Amino acid sequence: MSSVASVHSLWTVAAGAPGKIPAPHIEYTELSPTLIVLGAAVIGILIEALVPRRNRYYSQLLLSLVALAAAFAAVIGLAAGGFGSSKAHIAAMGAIAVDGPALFLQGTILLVSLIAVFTFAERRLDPAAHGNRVDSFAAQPAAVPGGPAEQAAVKAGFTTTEVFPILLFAVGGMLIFPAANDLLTLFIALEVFSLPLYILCALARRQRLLSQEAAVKYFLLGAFSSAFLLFGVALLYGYAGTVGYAGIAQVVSDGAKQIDPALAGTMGNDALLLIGAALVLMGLLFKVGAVPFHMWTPDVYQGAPTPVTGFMAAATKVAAFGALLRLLYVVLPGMRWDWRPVMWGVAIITMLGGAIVAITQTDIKRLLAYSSIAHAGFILAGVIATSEDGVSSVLFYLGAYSFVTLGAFAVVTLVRDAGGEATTLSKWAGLGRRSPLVAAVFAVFLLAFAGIPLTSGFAGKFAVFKAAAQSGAGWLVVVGVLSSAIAAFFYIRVIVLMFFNEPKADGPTVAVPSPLTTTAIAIGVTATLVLGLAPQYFLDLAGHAGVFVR
Amino acid sequence: MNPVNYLYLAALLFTIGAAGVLIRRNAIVVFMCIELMLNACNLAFVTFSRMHGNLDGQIIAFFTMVVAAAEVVVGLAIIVSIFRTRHTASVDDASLMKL
Amino acid sequence: MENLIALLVAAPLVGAALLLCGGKRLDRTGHLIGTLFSVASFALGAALFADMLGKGAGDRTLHQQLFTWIPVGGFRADVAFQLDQLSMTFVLLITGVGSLIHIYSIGYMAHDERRRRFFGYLNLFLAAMLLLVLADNYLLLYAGWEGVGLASYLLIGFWQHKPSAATAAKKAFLVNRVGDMGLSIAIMLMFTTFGTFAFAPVFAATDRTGQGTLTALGLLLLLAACGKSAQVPLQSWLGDAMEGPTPVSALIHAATMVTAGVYLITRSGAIFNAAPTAQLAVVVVGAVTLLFGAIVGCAKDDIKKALAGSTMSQIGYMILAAGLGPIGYAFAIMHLVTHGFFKAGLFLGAGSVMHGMNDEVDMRRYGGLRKYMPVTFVTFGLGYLAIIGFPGLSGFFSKDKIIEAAFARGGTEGWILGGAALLGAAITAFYMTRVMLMTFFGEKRWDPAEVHPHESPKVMTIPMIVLAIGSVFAGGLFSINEVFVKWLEPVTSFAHGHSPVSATTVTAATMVVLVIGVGIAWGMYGRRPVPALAPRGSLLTRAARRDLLQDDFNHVVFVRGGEQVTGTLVQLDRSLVDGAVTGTAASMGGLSGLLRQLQTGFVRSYAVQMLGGAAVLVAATLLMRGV
Amino acid sequence: MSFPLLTVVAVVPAAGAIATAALPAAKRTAAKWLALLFSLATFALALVVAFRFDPGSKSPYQFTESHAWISDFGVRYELGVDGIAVALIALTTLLIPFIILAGWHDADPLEEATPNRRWRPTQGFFALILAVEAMVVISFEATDVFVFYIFFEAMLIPMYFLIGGFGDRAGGDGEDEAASRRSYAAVKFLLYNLVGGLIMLAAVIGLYAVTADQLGTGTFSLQQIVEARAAGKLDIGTGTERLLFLGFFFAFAVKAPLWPLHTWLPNAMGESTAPVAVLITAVVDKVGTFAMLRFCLQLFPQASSWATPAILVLALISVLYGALLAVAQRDIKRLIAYASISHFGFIILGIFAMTSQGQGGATLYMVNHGISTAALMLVAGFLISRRGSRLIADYGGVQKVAPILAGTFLIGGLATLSLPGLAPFISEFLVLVGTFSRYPVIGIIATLGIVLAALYVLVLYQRTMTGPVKSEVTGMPDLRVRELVVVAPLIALLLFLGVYPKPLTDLVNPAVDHTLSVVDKKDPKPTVQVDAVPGGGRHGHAVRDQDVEAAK
Repeated sequence: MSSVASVHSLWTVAAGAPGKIPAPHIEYTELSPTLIVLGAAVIGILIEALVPRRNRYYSQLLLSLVALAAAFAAVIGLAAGGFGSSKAHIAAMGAIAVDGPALFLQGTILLVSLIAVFTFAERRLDPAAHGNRVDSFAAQPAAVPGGPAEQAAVKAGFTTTEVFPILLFAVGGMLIFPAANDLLTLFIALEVFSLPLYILCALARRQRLLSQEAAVKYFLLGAFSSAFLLFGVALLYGYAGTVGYAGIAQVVSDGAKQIDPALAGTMGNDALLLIGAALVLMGLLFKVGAVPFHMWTPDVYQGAPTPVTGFMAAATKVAAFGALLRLLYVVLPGMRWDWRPVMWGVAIITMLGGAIVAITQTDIKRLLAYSSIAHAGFILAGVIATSEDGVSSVLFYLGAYSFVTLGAFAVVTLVRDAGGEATTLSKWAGLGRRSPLVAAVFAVFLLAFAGIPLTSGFAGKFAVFKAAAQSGAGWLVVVGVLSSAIAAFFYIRVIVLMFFNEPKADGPTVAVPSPLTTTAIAIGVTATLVLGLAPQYFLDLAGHAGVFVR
Repeated sequence: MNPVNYLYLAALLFTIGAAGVLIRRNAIVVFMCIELMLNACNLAFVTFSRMHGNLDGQIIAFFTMVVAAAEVVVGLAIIVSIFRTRHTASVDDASLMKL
Repeated sequence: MENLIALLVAAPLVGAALLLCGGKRLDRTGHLIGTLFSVASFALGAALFADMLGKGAGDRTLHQQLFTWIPVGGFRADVAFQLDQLSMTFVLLITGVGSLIHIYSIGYMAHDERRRRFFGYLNLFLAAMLLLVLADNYLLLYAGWEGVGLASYLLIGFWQHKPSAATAAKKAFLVNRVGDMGLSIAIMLMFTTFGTFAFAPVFAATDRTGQGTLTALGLLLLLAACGKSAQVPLQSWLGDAMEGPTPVSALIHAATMVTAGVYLITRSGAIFNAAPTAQLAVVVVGAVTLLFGAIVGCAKDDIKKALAGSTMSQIGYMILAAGLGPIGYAFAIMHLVTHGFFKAGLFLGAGSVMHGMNDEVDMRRYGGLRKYMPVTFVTFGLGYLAIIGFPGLSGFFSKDKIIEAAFARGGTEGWILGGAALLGAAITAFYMTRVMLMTFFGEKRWDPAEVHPHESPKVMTIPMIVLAIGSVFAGGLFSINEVFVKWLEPVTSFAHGHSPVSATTVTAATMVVLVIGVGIAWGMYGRRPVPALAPRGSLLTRAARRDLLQDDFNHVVFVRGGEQVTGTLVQLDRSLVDGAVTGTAASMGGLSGLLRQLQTGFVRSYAVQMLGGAAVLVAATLLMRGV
Repeated sequence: MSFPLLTVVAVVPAAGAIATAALPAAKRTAAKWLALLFSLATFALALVVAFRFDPGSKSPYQFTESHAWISDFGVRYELGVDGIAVALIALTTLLIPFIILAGWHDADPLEEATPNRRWRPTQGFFALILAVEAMVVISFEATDVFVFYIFFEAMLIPMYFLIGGFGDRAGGDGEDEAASRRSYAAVKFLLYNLVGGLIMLAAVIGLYAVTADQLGTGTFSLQQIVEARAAGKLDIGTGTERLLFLGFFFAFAVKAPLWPLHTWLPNAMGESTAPVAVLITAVVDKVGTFAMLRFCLQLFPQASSWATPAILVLALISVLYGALLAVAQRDIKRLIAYASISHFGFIILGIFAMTSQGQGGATLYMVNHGISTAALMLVAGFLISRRGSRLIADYGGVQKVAPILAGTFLIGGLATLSLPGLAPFISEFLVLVGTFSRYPVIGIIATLGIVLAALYVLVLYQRTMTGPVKSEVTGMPDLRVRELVVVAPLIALLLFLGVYPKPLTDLVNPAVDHTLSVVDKKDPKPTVQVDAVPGGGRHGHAVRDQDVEAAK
C-alpha cells in the first residue's frame, strides 16, 4: 500500500519545496509471490467472462495450479536469495515486510492453497448429476435451493468455476496479511482475504441452508470484528501519529513524543495505545479463533463446503497468526509486560475451552472446529514466549498443523451417504471395518492432533511448549499438557467409534476419490509422518526464519 | 472547537453501531450498524489526522470507504440470497447450527 | 566322602522328577522306582553313618559346597550342605522310616490309579526334608522348609476330588505360611545383623549380639517351628491334614516333617541359649501344646485324628525339651526318633485297620478287631505300650528323660513344667488306652454283612513289624550309658540338669500317673460297652471334639473378618479409587455440556460475547498498566 | 562406527510388523508364521547382545550408538544397554514368540464378520504385537530421555488396538456387550497412560529448560546429565528437581501400576486375550519400573530420596491391597491382574529401598514376574478358551480331566506365590531383605504379602482344579502340543532361574552398583561383625565383599 506513504510525502513535500514528485518505488521481485497470485486471480475472472463454460473448469484449475506453483517458486527464490535473512527489508515504501517469517508463512500458505485447489477441484465424490461430474459447490449459488432455477442449472451441468479466482484472491490477501508492515495494509489484507471466504462459505452444493447460514454468520461477525480492529487502528494512529509498524514501535519504546496538548490533556495517551492495541489484538484473535472470539468457528466450519473449511482452517490460521506475531513482536515489544499476561489468559481459556467443549460434540466437522480452537491456544502459548525460539516454534507448528488439518478435512469429504457428506459422528461407527485404509489415515491425523509422538503434532507441540517453558511460562505448559490430555479424550472417542464399534447397517459409504483428493490426503499423511520422524530440517527452516525485520 | 469532541462523537457513533448490531434483528439493519461503526472509525481517523497534522488519517478514511463498499457488495449478496431462500432477513432465523 | 552328601538329596529328587514328568508309561513301575530311590538314599545315609562313626567325635562334621545360589551385593546364599551328628540322625530317620513307608504304600495304594504321582510326591517330600536337615544356612533350610510344605500340600490333597481334602491341604499350606513368615523375617534380621545367615558364623557371633536381637530371632524361629510342628497357636491344620492317605500321615504328619520345628530349635540352640526370654516362650508353647494335643486326642472318635492329637502332644514334649536348652536338646531329639518309630507304627497300624475296614475311621464302628488282624494288633499294641511309656520300651526312656529335665529347670517353672509333663503322660496313657480298647477289644460294632475285616498283605505288615521292633528297643539302645546323648553332644552340647526330685522319684511318679490313666480308660471303655454313636459328652469333651474351639476362633476372626475386609476393599476400589477418575471424566463431560449452551446459534449472542470479550480484553490490558 | 546392534534388535520386529501387516487377507497362516519367525529372529539377536555384553567393563552402557536427530530439541538418537536393560530385553524378546504362539488362534476372524477384503484382523494382531515389541525394546535401549519418552508414549497406540480390538470369544452376555466392555477397557488404558505421559511431557520439557539454562545447550542425554551433575556443572534447584521427579514418576507409576493409579490394569487384562494380557503385564508395564530405576533415580537422586518414604508406603499399600483384592476376585484374569499389582508393589519397594539387594532383587523380579505371570496367565488363557468363561465359579475338578493343564497351572501359581526353587522366590526374598535392611517395619509388613499370595493362588487352584468334576468341564481336552510348547520352556526357565540365577545376577549386579553410586547410596553395614569361621569361612569373606560394597 504505497499510496499512504507517498501521498503523505507528497503533502509534506508540497509544504516544503514545490516541484518534483518522487514516483513511489515498488520492489516488484520481492512482492512477486503476491502479485502473481493476484494477477492470476484477475485473469481467472477474465476466463469466467470470456472462456466458454465447458473449458472453464480445466483452464481455471490449470491457471490456479500454475499461479500458486509459480508463486511458491518465487518464495523459494526469494528465500534462497537471502531475503529471509541477510537481505530482509521493508518493501513497497514501508507497506510490506520481506523477511524470514513472511516468506516462511507465505510459502506455507501457498503450499496449503495448492493442496486446497486439489480438493476444490474434486469432481468424483458426488454422484454425477445428469451425466456430468459435479464438485462440492452449488451449480447456481444465486438460485433458490431446490428451486426451478437450480434444477435447470444442475440439468445444464453448470459448475461454479468462479471458486478458483475467488480462492486466489483470498490467497493473495493471506499472502499480504502476515507481511503487512503498517496497520492500514493489515486492515486491507484482512478484508481482501475475508470477503472471498465469506462468499466461498455460501457455495455448498449440499445442505445449502447451512452453507448460507454459515456465510451470513461469518460475514456479520467478521465485519463486526474488523470494525473493532479498524477502531483500534484509529486509536493507535491517534497515539503514534503514524500507522507504520516501525513508527509505532518507536513511539511505544521511546514513550510519548510531542503530541497535541489538547489530546494529552484530555486522556493519558497510554490509554489510546492500550485500548487501540487491545482492539487490534481482538481483531486478530477473532481470525485465529481464540476464545472468547471463537463463536463463529464451529458454525462456519460445519456449514461451509468441506474443501473450503479445510482451506480456511489451515490457511487462515497461518496468515492470522503470522500477522499476530508481527504485530506483537514488531509493534508492541515495548509494551510486552502489558499484553503478555492478557495473552496468557487468552491462551489458557482457549486451550481449555476448545478441548472441553469438543468432548460432547456429535458432528465431526464441529469436532475438528473445536479442536482447531484448542490448537489455537497451543500456538498462542508459543506466541507468548516472545523469543526467537517462540517465533520459529510457532512457524513450525503452523506448518505441521495446516497439513494435518487439510488432510483431515479431505478425508471427511470421502465419507458420504445419500445426503452428501455424513458428518454425524455416529455414522462413522465401524468405519475401520468397512474401509480400514481410510479409517487408518484418519486415525493418523487424529493422533497427530492429539500430539502422539512420531507424528508432526507432537513435534510441533513440543517445540511450542519448549519455547514457552524457556520463557518462564512453565505453568502455561502444564495447563497446555492437561488440556491436551482432555483433547486426547475426544480424538480417541472417534478412533474407538471407527475401529471398535460394529458398523451400522445403513452406514455411510466411502467414495473412491479422484487422484486429486488422493494426492491431497497422501501429502497430508506424508507431511504428518515426516515432520514427526525427522522434523530437524523444517525446524531449521523455521529457526532461520525466526527474525522479523524492523 | 476542541477536536477531541470529534473523538467523543466517533466513540459515541461506534458504540451506537455496536449496540445496533446487538439489538436489531434485521440483517440489513445489523449490516448498516456495522457500516456506522466503520464510519465512526473514519471520523476518528480524520480527527487524529487533523490533530497530528498529517494526511495519513484522511487517506485511510478513503480506503475504509472502499472496503466498506466492497463489504456491502459481498454482504448484500449473501443476505439477499438468504432472504430468497427463507423469505426473511431476520438474523435470528438463521440458527440451524448451534451447540 | 562329603561329596556324597548331595546325592542324599539328589536321589529322591531324581525319583520325583522321573515319576512326575515320566507320564503314563511309568504308571505300572512307578511305585517300584520311587521305593528304589528312597531305599538308595537310605543306603547312602547308612554308608555315611558308618563312615562318620569311624571318625573322632570332633571331626565328624562334613561340609559340601555345591555352588553359590544367590550372589547379590553383600547378600550371598550358597547351596552347601553340612552333615553332622544331628543331621545324620535325621537323615537316617527320614530315609529309614521313609523307605519303610514307601514299601507300605506299595500295598496301601495298590488300587489307586494315580499311584505313580503319589510316589513322586513322596520322593519329592524326602528330597525336601533332606534338604531341610542338611542345609548349612538358613536360606537353604528355608527352601527345604517350604519344599516339605509343598509336598505335604500335595499329599494331603492327594484325593483332590474330595473337597474336604483340597480344603485341608490349602489350610495346611496357609497356616504353615504364617510360620514361614517368621522364618523369613528371622533370616532378614540375621542378614542385617550379621551380614550372613549361615549356621557357623551366626552361631559364632551370638555372644557379641544384643539381647533384643537374639530374643527377636528366637521368637521368630519359634513362630516358624509352631507352624511346621503344629504347636499352639498354629496347630489347627494338623487334624485336618489326616485327610491325606494314611502313609502320608505316618511319614509326614507323625514321623518327620512335623518334627522339623524341633530340629530348627535344636539347630539354633546357640541363639536360644543366649536368649532366655525366647527359651521361656518355647517351653510355654511346648507345655501348652502337649496338654492341648492330649486333651484333643481324648475326645476324637476318628482314629487318625486321635493319633494326630497325640502327635501334637508328643511334639509338645520335644519342643518343651528343646526349650530347656542344653539339658533338653538331646532328649528332645531322642524322643523325636523313638516317636518317629512308634507313631509311624501306630499310623501304619491305623492304616492297616482302615484297609481292612473299608476305610472306616470312626473307632466307634470298630471293636474286637484283635482276632481279625493279629499282626496289626501286635504291632499296634507295641507302639501303644511304647508311647504311653511302658517300662522298658522306647517311650519310657525318652519321655521319662524329658520329664526329668522339665523338673530340672528348677524353681516354680520347673515344678509347673514337670507337673504339666506328668499330667500329659497321664492323659496320653488315657487316650491311647481308649484308642486301643475301642479298636481291638470289646464287642464288634460293625456290620459283618458289609465289612470283612482282614489282615493286610505282607508288603504292609513287614514295615509295621520293623517299626514295632524299633519302638520296642530304640529307646533302650539309646540310653545304654547315654550313647545317644554323647553322640549328639558335639552339636547340641549337653548339660546334666540338677532335678529337685531324684530320677527314681520321677520314674515312680510317671508309673503312677500311667497306671491312673490306663485305669480310667479301662473304667470308661473297657468295662462297659462303647456306644456306637458318640454321646453328647461334657462341655470339655465337646470343646475338645472341636479342637478346643480353635478352628471356630480362626473361622470367625480370620475367614469371616478377611472376607469382610476384602469385600469392603473391592467396594472401595470400585467406588473410591476408580470412581475418582471416572468422576473426573464425567464432570468434564458435564462441564462441556454446560459450556456448549453458550453456542446458541444466534449471531447476535455471539456478537454480545465478542463485545464482552473485547471489553474484558481492553480492561485487562488497562489494568496491567494500572491506568 | 561399529555395527548398530541395538538398532537392529529393534528394527527387526518393526520390519516384521510391516511385513506381516502387508500380507493379504487370505494369507492368515502365513502371517502367523512370519510373525513367529521375526520374533524368533529378534530373540536370537537379543541373545547375541546378552552374550557379547561384558558385565565387567567399566563403562556403564555398552553397544552405545549416538546420532544427531533433532538438534533443535537437543535430542540425539542415543542407545546403550546396561545389565538391567539387557536382562529385560532378553525377557521381552523371549516372551514374544510364546505370546504369538499362545495367541495363534486368538485373531482368526469370525466367519460372518468379514465386511471387506481389506479387513485383516489376524495380520493386524500379530503386526501390532511385533510393533509393541519393537517399541518396548527401543525404550529399554534408549539412553536419551526424549527418545525414551517418544517410544514410551507411542507404545500406547498399538497396545490400545490390541486391547480394544481383540478379546476372548468368551461372550457370556453377547459379542456387543463384550465389545463395549473391551473398548471401555482400551480407552481407560489409553487415557490413564496418556495423562501420565503428558504430565511427564511437561517434566521432560522442564528438564530441557533447566539443562538449556545451565549447560548452555539443552540436552536429554542421560549420561551427559549425570556427568554434568557429578561435575557440579548442573544443579537443578531442589524445588524444580522435585517437580520434575514427580512428573516423571507419575507417568511410570501409572504404567507400573502403583496404587492408587492401578485401576486400568484389571480392566485391560480382564478384557484382552490372555497373550495380550501377558504383553501388558509382563512386557509393557516393565518399562515403567525399569524407567524408575534408570531415569527417576539417576536424573533426580535427591528428589528420589526425598520422595522415597511416600513411595515406599504406596508400594506397600499396593502389595497388600493388590493381594487382598486378588483374593476377592471372581474372574480368573482379574485375579491375576490384581496379583500383578501386588507384585509391582514389591518391585517398586525394591527399587526405592536403595539397597543393592533391593534393586538387584527388583530387577530379577521384573524378569521372574514376567516369566511366572506369562506361565500362569497363558495356561489360564488355554483353560478359558476351552470353557469359554472367565468366572472361577464355572470351573471345578479340571485336575481330574486335564492333569497336565492343572499341573502347569499349579506350577505357575506356585511361582506366583514365590515358592523356593522357583525363580520368583529369589527376587521376592531379595526385595524383602533389601527393604528390611533399611526399613525394617515396612519389610515386615510386606512379608504379609507372601501369606496373602499363598491364599489367592491356592484358593484359585482349589476352586478351579480340584473338587468334583463340573459337568461343563467333563471332556475338556488336556494341553495340546502347541500349548505345551508354550508352557514347558517357561516352566523350565522358572526352575532353572530358581536354582541357578547366577547368570542373571552377574548381569545385573554391576548395573545396580552403578545406579546406587549415582544415587550415592550405600548398603547398611551389618551391626555385628562376623569373623571368618572354619566351615563358614566363605561367609566371612562374603561379609568382606559387603565392606567393599559399603566402602564404595
